[in-house]
Amino acid sequence: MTTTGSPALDARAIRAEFPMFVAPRPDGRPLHYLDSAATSQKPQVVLDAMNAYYRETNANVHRGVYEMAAEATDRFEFGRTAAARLINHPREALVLTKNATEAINLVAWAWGARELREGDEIVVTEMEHHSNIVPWQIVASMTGAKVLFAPVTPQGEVELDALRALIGPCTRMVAAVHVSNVLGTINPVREIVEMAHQAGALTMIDATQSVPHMPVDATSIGSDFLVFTGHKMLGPTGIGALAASPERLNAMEPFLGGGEMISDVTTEGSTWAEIPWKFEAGTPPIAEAVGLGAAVEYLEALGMDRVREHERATAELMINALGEVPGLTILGPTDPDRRGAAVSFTLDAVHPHDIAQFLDSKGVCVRAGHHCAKPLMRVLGTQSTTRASAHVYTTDEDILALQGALIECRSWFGA
Amino acid sequence: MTTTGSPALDARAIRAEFPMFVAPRPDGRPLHYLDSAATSQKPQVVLDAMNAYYRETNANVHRGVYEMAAEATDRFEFGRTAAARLINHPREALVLTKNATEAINLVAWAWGARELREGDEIVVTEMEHHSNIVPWQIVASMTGAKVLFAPVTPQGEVELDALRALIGPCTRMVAAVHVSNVLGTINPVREIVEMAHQAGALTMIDATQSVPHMPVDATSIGSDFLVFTGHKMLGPTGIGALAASPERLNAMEPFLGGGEMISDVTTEGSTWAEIPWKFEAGTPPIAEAVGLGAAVEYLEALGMDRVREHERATAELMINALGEVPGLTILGPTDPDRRGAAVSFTLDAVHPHDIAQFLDSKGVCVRAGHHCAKPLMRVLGTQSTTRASAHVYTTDEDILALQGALIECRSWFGA
Amino acid sequence: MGGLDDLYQQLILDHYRNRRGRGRIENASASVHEHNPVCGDECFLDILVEDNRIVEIRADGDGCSISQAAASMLTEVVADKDLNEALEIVEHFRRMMHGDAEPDEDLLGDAIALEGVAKYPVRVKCALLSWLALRDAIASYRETTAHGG
Amino acid sequence: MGGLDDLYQQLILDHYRNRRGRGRIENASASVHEHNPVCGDECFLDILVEDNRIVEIRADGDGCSISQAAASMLTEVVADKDLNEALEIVEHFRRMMHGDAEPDEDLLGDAIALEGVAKYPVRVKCALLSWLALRDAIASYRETTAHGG
Ligand SMILES: Cc1ncc(COP(=O)(O)O)c(C=O)c1O
Ligand SMILES: Cc1ncc(COP(=O)(O)O)c(C=O)c1O
Repeated sequence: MTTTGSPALDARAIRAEFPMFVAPRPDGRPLHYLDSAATSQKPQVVLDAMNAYYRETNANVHRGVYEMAAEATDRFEFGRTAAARLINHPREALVLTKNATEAINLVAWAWGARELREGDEIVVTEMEHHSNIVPWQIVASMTGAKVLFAPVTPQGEVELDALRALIGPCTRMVAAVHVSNVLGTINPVREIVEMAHQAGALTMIDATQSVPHMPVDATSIGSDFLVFTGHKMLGPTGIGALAASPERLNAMEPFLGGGEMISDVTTEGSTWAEIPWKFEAGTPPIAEAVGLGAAVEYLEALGMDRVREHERATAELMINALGEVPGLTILGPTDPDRRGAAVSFTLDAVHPHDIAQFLDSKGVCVRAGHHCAKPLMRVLGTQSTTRASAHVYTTDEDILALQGALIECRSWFGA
Repeated sequence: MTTTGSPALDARAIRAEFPMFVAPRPDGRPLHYLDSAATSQKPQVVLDAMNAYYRETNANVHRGVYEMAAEATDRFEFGRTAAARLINHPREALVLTKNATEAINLVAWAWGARELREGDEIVVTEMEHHSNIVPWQIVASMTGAKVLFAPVTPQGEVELDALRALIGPCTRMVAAVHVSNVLGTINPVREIVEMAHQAGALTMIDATQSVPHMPVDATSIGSDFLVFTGHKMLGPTGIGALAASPERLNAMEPFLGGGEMISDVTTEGSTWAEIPWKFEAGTPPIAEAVGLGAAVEYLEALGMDRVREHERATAELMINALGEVPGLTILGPTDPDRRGAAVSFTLDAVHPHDIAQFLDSKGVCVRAGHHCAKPLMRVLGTQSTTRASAHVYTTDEDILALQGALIECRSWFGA
Repeated sequence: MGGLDDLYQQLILDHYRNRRGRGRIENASASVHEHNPVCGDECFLDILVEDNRIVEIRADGDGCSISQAAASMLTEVVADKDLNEALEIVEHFRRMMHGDAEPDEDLLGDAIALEGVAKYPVRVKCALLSWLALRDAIASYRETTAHGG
Repeated sequence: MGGLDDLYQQLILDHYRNRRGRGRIENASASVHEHNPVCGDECFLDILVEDNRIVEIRADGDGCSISQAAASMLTEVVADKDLNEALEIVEHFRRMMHGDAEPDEDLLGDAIALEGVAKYPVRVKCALLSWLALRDAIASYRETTAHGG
């Protein structure tokens, strides 16, 4: 680890550990990557771990007698252990999936499609990513259940009183995002989980944008289900996780059926393996779990408290810097203590696509669009926003480059 | 490509392109990897393609305006194009999944859980991998449908007449494996598909063990669905594919819901993206698709005809070599023209676990167990078998090492 | 910043800043509403058809410079065209956007300036939004009239 | 071939070749049937209990040398033991297999030879099959008697 002993992260030193920032771009453009909320860059140690797995001990897991297969299993299960440790969750109740979206669908299908009845209600917030809306809509349409949306204020906060009022005796599930991928809002998930549990409903927390950026304690959040995804936390694509209460997992029927997840298969029927394997059908994302384990170790070595402090400081800087751009409006909370460093904004009448395109020519990568949160876009009264988002490798220069490019952009498009 | 111009593959030259075979093992043991039916080793070009993706253009796909995101999308979609081309299938009807198992489950849940009714029948063979049994059992138990098993002869062939007799007016789906992962049997899938279609049933072909080893033409097989998996075809873990008829995909409701797969999301309901994206929710396995594309290009450069010829020759050699081991019984067809080079056998009373363990000490990696095919084990009258299986890098030495180790093994355990 | 100038040619910015054919038509022969799933942008397109000819065309809705300029250019280039001609122009434009056709200025008019968009796959959707809306509007018009509407 | 000799100690091969306590008990106090999901191996375990003591124990079913030897050793080491003592031995064996306990030969008898199996995770399941079957058999015996069976 090349970070200094001081409390603050040294983002410049961290960049040196990410191959994406080390090699110059072929056309000489700088790289101010401000799209980490979409996906993060990967440190060399993550690529190394996956390459070493493929070179040294690639074999299918869990059943092989030969040593290389046992070693492959160890490295794979190490990824699970690391991910569970990061969020303070029992490892046997951490199911590895292909992404956060599959993890939510696992619950929607394995639990919802079987258990929901006509008239049952699923409560989500207007701030959810499509991945925490559409699975519920799909199983609702199959079962006759309804999906209700808790309102979000124009300032980008969940209206807790309205949410409380929505939760009632028909509520079977309350699903809420921990940190908004659009606005950066940090939601009071413990409070939301408590509200739901008091009404006897289950809870799903989408921690996709929190786990990469701050200490997250799944045990203290206390939700029945919590999901996150590898590629946003310095890990590879192709892996995500569902952290569930062990009792809940044991009580649930399986989702995907196939190899690995069975105890016995006969022509009459089948019985299931222990958790978590009961929910992992087929050859799992082995190298990806290895990479995720390396990403977790990297984050742990940085220290999640310091990662959060860097995120807070970056959010603060970004909000200040963007505030100085004429014609720019920041959406969502402006208090850096209450948000992550994913910041959405509008710039006069310049369209987000044009902003993102212009910024790209200056080496600044940002996202433009609805950010898979169309219901939230309607609340905000827009079709799309531009979003800049940070991670541990984001420096002050990145933010200043963003600011400068935005000022130029505005005049270029004649706004 | 370092293969010679001659028609036969040069497995020794191919090994030099696989890092697993290039580096000596730390304890000096040789590596005779004969477990490719469980998972294949990866050529350096596959690892290079994934590393290059992460180093040069890692970004989330499909929506990014900036150039790096467009490049990421191109490389990702190139993987799909390559995989579709390999099996002569339209690219827009090739859905990328995390493995073959998810691909089968996609159909079982998206189609089966919605469409099956009490009394409907799903016909599978006794030779199926659990991944082509359990998903059907799960949706059958949810809907009241039944799963029927077409018998397999003790010689390891599907009884076609019995299968024909099983398929009737209640049959909604016929699911069959192309090449058995246990016995190597090549099934007459075109005939099976025709039988099913005549009865008005849909068809699912599990091509997991054929696509890596022989030319497979999905269009000429003509099944409604066909699946395969990346990690067995020299590609990475974490990726598989469902090749479906475009009409079928268009007619089907989606499976996993979330980002990427929508056209519009409102609080009232959602509409879906075009195929294949309608079936790809959340951030897809991007680097894995890139790796799969490289694996396909590698296989194409070898030439699938030559790959099959190497497989046939290896099967022949294996069957001859194993036939010389006293006390050894080969299960499944012995005609190399009718099988792949996954060969299961028993050795007197020596248990497969003990065989695999002993062989490992000689550097020979084989699989022992039920190979995720317990119904087939019951047909064969055993609990488990030992299986040796090959790929393009398998040499004559590997087979001779296997033979020698088996002879020693037998006397070591005093059989 | 060569790439940027390539994409945002002066003609495009000009159409963007001074949009032609904006608005709605009260008594339209056909109206369609399309949206771009990538950014959520919407396009309302109305046509007034007489004797198989587009006598009026208007496009409304917000969007990026590319989508606005493309809509503006569209209303100019297909105005007063016969329906089949209009479809031919749309098809030529679509193929240019997918890199499948050498652009023909006689067919495309100002819209030839959008050629550079073909290199930006995400923006191709922006450029095509109103153009494909016209294709759908013509189809819908023909369907209604065929059914005696 | 050091690793192999470590795993397959002479004592193990001896128990494998000459299995003790094989078979079934007609009038067993408790019978359980377990299987190893990895390889499909089955174990049928019967105990005859009198005065809280295992007066007879037999294990049946096929399996690899490790599972056979482990079953053979089990029947010797818990024979005539009090149920609580037997459970204690099983737990000690389980912990040794997971690398959580220093093996105690007084408790384990010949089964101490299985120590090396702990290094082979897949084989641990083989060694534990009959031992955990005994734990289940005792639990099932106690449940039946508690309910007045
Ligand atoms: C015949 C067959 N079908 C399906 C599968 C499942 O493939 P995966 O584990 O990649 O989903 C396998 C591999 O284990 C197989 O051999
Ligand atoms: C808040 C939130 N939830 C869920 C997801 C879905 O994650 P994935 O695409 O990895 O499934 C994302 C990322 O796009 C997200 O930002």
